[in-house]
Amino acid sequence: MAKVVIENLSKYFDRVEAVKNFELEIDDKEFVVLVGPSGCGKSTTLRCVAGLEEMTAGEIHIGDQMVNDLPPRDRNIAMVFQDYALYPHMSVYQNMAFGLKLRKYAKAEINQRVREAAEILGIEELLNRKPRELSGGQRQRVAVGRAIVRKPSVFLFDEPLSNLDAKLRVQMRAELSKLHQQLQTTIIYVTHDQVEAMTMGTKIVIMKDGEIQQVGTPMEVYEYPVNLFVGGFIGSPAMNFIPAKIISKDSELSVDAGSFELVIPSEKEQYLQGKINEEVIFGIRPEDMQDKSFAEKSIQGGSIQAVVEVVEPLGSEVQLFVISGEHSLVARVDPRTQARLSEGIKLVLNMDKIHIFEKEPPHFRVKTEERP
Amino acid sequence: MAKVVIENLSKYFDRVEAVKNFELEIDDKEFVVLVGPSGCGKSTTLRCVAGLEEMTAGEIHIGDQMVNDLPPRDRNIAMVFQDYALYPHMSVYQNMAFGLKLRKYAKAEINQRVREAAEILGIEELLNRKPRELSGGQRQRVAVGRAIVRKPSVFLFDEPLSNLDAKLRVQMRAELSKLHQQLQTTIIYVTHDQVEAMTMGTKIVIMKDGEIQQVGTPMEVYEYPVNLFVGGFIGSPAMNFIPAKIISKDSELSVDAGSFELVIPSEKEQYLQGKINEEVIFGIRPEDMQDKSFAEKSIQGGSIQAVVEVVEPLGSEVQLFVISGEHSLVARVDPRTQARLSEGIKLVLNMDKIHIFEKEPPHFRVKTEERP
Amino acid sequence: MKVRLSYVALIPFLVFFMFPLYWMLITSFKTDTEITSLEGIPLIIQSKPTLAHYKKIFFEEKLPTWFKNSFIVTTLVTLITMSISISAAYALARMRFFGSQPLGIGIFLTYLVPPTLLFIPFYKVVGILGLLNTKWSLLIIYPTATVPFCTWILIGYFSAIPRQLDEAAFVDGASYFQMLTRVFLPVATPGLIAATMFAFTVSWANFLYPLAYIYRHDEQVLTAGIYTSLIKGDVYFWGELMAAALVASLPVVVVFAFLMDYYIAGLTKGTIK
Amino acid sequence: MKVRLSYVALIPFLVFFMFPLYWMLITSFKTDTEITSLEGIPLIIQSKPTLAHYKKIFFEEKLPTWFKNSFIVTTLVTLITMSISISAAYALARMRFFGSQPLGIGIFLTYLVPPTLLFIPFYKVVGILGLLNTKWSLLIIYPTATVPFCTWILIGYFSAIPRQLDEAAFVDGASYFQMLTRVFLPVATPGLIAATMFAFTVSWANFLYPLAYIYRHDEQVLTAGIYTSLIKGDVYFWGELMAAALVASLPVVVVFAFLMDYYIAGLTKGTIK
Repeated sequence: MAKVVIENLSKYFDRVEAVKNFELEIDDKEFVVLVGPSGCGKSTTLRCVAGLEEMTAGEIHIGDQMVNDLPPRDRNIAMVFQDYALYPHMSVYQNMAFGLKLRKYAKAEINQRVREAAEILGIEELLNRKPRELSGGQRQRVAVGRAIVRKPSVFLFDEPLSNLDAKLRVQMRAELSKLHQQLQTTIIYVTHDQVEAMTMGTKIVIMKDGEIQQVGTPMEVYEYPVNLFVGGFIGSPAMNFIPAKIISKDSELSVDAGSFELVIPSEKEQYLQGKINEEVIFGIRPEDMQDKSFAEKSIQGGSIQAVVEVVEPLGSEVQLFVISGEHSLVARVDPRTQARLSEGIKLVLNMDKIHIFEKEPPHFRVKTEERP
Repeated sequence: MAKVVIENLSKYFDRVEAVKNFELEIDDKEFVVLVGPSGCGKSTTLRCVAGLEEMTAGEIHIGDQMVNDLPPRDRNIAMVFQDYALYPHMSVYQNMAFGLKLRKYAKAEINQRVREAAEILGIEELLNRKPRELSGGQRQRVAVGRAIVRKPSVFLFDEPLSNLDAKLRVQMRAELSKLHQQLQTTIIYVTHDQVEAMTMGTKIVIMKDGEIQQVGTPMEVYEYPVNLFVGGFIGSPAMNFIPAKIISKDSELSVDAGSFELVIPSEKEQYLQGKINEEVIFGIRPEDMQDKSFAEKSIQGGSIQAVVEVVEPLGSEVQLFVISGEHSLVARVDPRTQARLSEGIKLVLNMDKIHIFEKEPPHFRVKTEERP
Repeated sequence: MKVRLSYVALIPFLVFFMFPLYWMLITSFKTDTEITSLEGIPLIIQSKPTLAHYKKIFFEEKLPTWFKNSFIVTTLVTLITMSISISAAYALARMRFFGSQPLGIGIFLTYLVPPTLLFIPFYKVVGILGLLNTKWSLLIIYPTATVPFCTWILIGYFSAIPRQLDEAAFVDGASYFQMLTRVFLPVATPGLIAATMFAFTVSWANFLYPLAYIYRHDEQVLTAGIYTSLIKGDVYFWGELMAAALVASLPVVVVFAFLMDYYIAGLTKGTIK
Repeated sequence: MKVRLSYVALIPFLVFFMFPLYWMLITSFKTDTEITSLEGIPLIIQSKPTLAHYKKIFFEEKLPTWFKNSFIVTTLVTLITMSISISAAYALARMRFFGSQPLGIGIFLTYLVPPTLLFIPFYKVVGILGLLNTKWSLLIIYPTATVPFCTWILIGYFSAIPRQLDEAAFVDGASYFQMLTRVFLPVATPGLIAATMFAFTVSWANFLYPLAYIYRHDEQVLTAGIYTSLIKGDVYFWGELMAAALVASLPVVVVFAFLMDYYIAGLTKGTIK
């Protein structure tokens, strides 16, 4: 129920700059995910918004208010912590009611709100339990419940799913998405897990070393990463990167990766004229490398010969770790593949989906298409 | 370099039966993965093989030897622990040399073996470091190195990747697979993560409540789970389960799930004649439910109408959480899908890939095909 | 069920704890004749039990005064100790200031400084303050032993409480004071109880300082009082000694009996999980 | 760098620790005239320093004998304590037998039993064993105080060592003894050092028991010897007292100086990470 604007936020710990000139506008009802490897400053940014950390420079606005000098309790936010931080000496009911009690709500009002939240989260039967009697998933729900009873204008989540096992995480991810639609509030969510970012965020902010790398929707950052870091960070298994050279041959442009050459689709040629004979980094996602025998016929691509090093069947697909010349590559192929260890395989690369990055840091992506 | 035979292994803790009549033959050079939810007895089984836990009943043979009464040091095994269990007061070199020193190997031999192992694992430069100076992935490698220098006949791994982050886990998985091919030894590997089991095992043993549920290759257990538990445990997101009834209509068999009816392919009819008018549980994997607009034309399937609840874009695909009548379902569809929140969508179910489970526990799978 | 069984394993310690109590109890009811008799059996009363020793210590000796003195001193010392220790431990466990960790270690090391070393300087300090020969001297001296150890115990408990708990309280709308009184300290209860028990026991049972610093009978506390009045050279008034020691240990037994439950619960369950 | 800075924060404790030492040092070199003079300034020597007090305690008093006695008693008590504590703590931390946890708590509670309560029964026990008036009586008595606390410290350290470390050693081919000596105990070193320091300090500095149980000068230990021979009623031989106390505290200072590094390293770095 509120817009959040972060202007030029910087935060030093001693002499280390944890967050550098962070600029972000978060619209009302958006689900923004800050994502990045550990130490990238995402949690620090969130804690600055919460008021748990003092900023070195910058301004934070929540709704119409500049909150720089407000303590956490006056910012109208609620936060869900990584370890849930439930009060161990209070029952689930008391945990959820605590914030309302401190704000001197009437007993009946508190009771109604707690029961309402408990119903939304399906924890009505746990209200009299102590946190230590709950499972991980239940604690997670109580922590969310404690946040929603207060009906704050912004929810802050700090890696809330990182202590859950894989199955439960998939389930809670969907539940949090549903909750967001139901409550229609602004959410700022921090995680190191790109899957969580992709699946839950309406807007993703990718950070590294305290700096924002890219802001966009999940599909934008996946299809058009601004640089090598974002390309490698988003997506699992990670994008394949191959040092290569753009060459012009027989009036066509090609990628020359030493052990193989691949023809670049003619639509992309116009963007790459300036790069001819330059060294670049050629990127291709594992799912854009298909087993030739099962590849869709429509794919416009070049094929390469490789030797299979590891076969990882996943049921609905097979991941192949292959070697082609001097390059180690990963491909996600059809489960019917006949690939066998140490044997050769022909892979088709979908050349419409290639990425070209500059050789020099910060390895910007070269534009090779008009975006829709 | 050795076969392992486990006969009728049982293990009680006080009165709780942790492992029940465990029977398994592991061939030489096999990579066997014991997988199951926590508390299923998989670790206990491994610890019995290691000799760290006494068995209540049963026999364990390693190679030609019955090892029931041998202490761990005489079993010719090596083990990698979940928390690595590196000796904190010793350098990496000393950690790796410890087992050889205790066995009174010559200094030169020890030195050679440690360097060899360090080279295989790419940790030559860490040999003089202490464990606390290493990153998680490096510790992991040292723990593996400590195991391989001894050249044991069987390697035991107890959830060795569970403390690593997602990216590193993918990488170490492939590395362990390669190591297995390189060393050509028998490996018994315990994990709760079905992805690790699928991708690394040459044989998977799925356990629950101390009992073996199914033994098979990754694709066998994925395509033909023996019961509902295995069907739901293997694969992510989990298989959809829908209470339904087999009905006979217009000389065809159908699955009646209340809000929708789906015709069963004629090849499967012969197997289901005995189930007509019986209640069953109908199972279908998320990837076998496709967005109609992008489904392969070759799919022989029925379509259903559903409302989208959550859209999770993953880049290479999109997970849809939908509601169809009284059923909540998950589908993995093409990333080009036009599915929007709260809107309707037509999904095609690949009826060749359906699973029918009995309604009564233990919910055995009903045979519906000849296996290749 | 599990808690019940725990108590069973405490039996050897109860025996160790109760045996002297029982011996003292028995001896305190024996007549002097029986105590000194060579045919006497230590753990059984053979002739008629007597209350003579109790009468003597309560009416002829200064025992009620000493008891009162001990009570005042112990209560005040415990209060002083806990106020200082809680503040110090909170500061050291929570606030990341320069050198807070070695400071914590230093505090613990202070506890290990042998009293012998401090005995003589303290004597001078107490003398300068004009507190020599009064029970108030003990209010200065005892905390030098109790504060470091209690602080050290509390640092351990406090650091185990995740900082996120404080932060959750702040975000929930708590002021600093509310966070402390409604979240932090309640969660630290087992640690507070353990520290209180320690402070209480040490100040109740200390022997050395009152013996050395206090000569006036009126100002004496229980432990030293018993020793000085009932042992003359190498003559031991066994009956009175036993009766007095028994009375002296009552409060400690009572404290343990009441708080043991919390103490064990705190140590076994752990509050943070 | 970081370790260096840690030491800076220890300064207040060094002051607290060194101040009495300095005072004692200064006083021990003053002449009796200056000590008793009203114009004397406590922390400065104004007239000529003298070695008279040292001469007196070393040649006229029994100080060398007491020092030897203290040394023998302390060494033996430390050895006895550590052997018992290591075994007990290992059993309690590692072996899951019925009631091992409350047993551990019981051991700690025993440490809290006030010495007053045990004082009189111990006197009888020591008498029965014929050890009254000998330094050997202390070998029986001191461990009742040191063993419970050291065991408790060690249980804490031992339980923090992951069981997988023992198991890794077994799988690597270690026998039980090799596992203990080459993996378990080396990893527990900081705990062992802390416990040893505690046992040493307590048995060196204890005051109460030798004072009460030992009358023969030849058998006396340092602490009580100084007190009984240099304080007659309320006459204090300040110069000799200070000189003697200084000599008495030397071993403790030496032990701390040598082991502090290990101790701090153990507490700050943590061995298991």
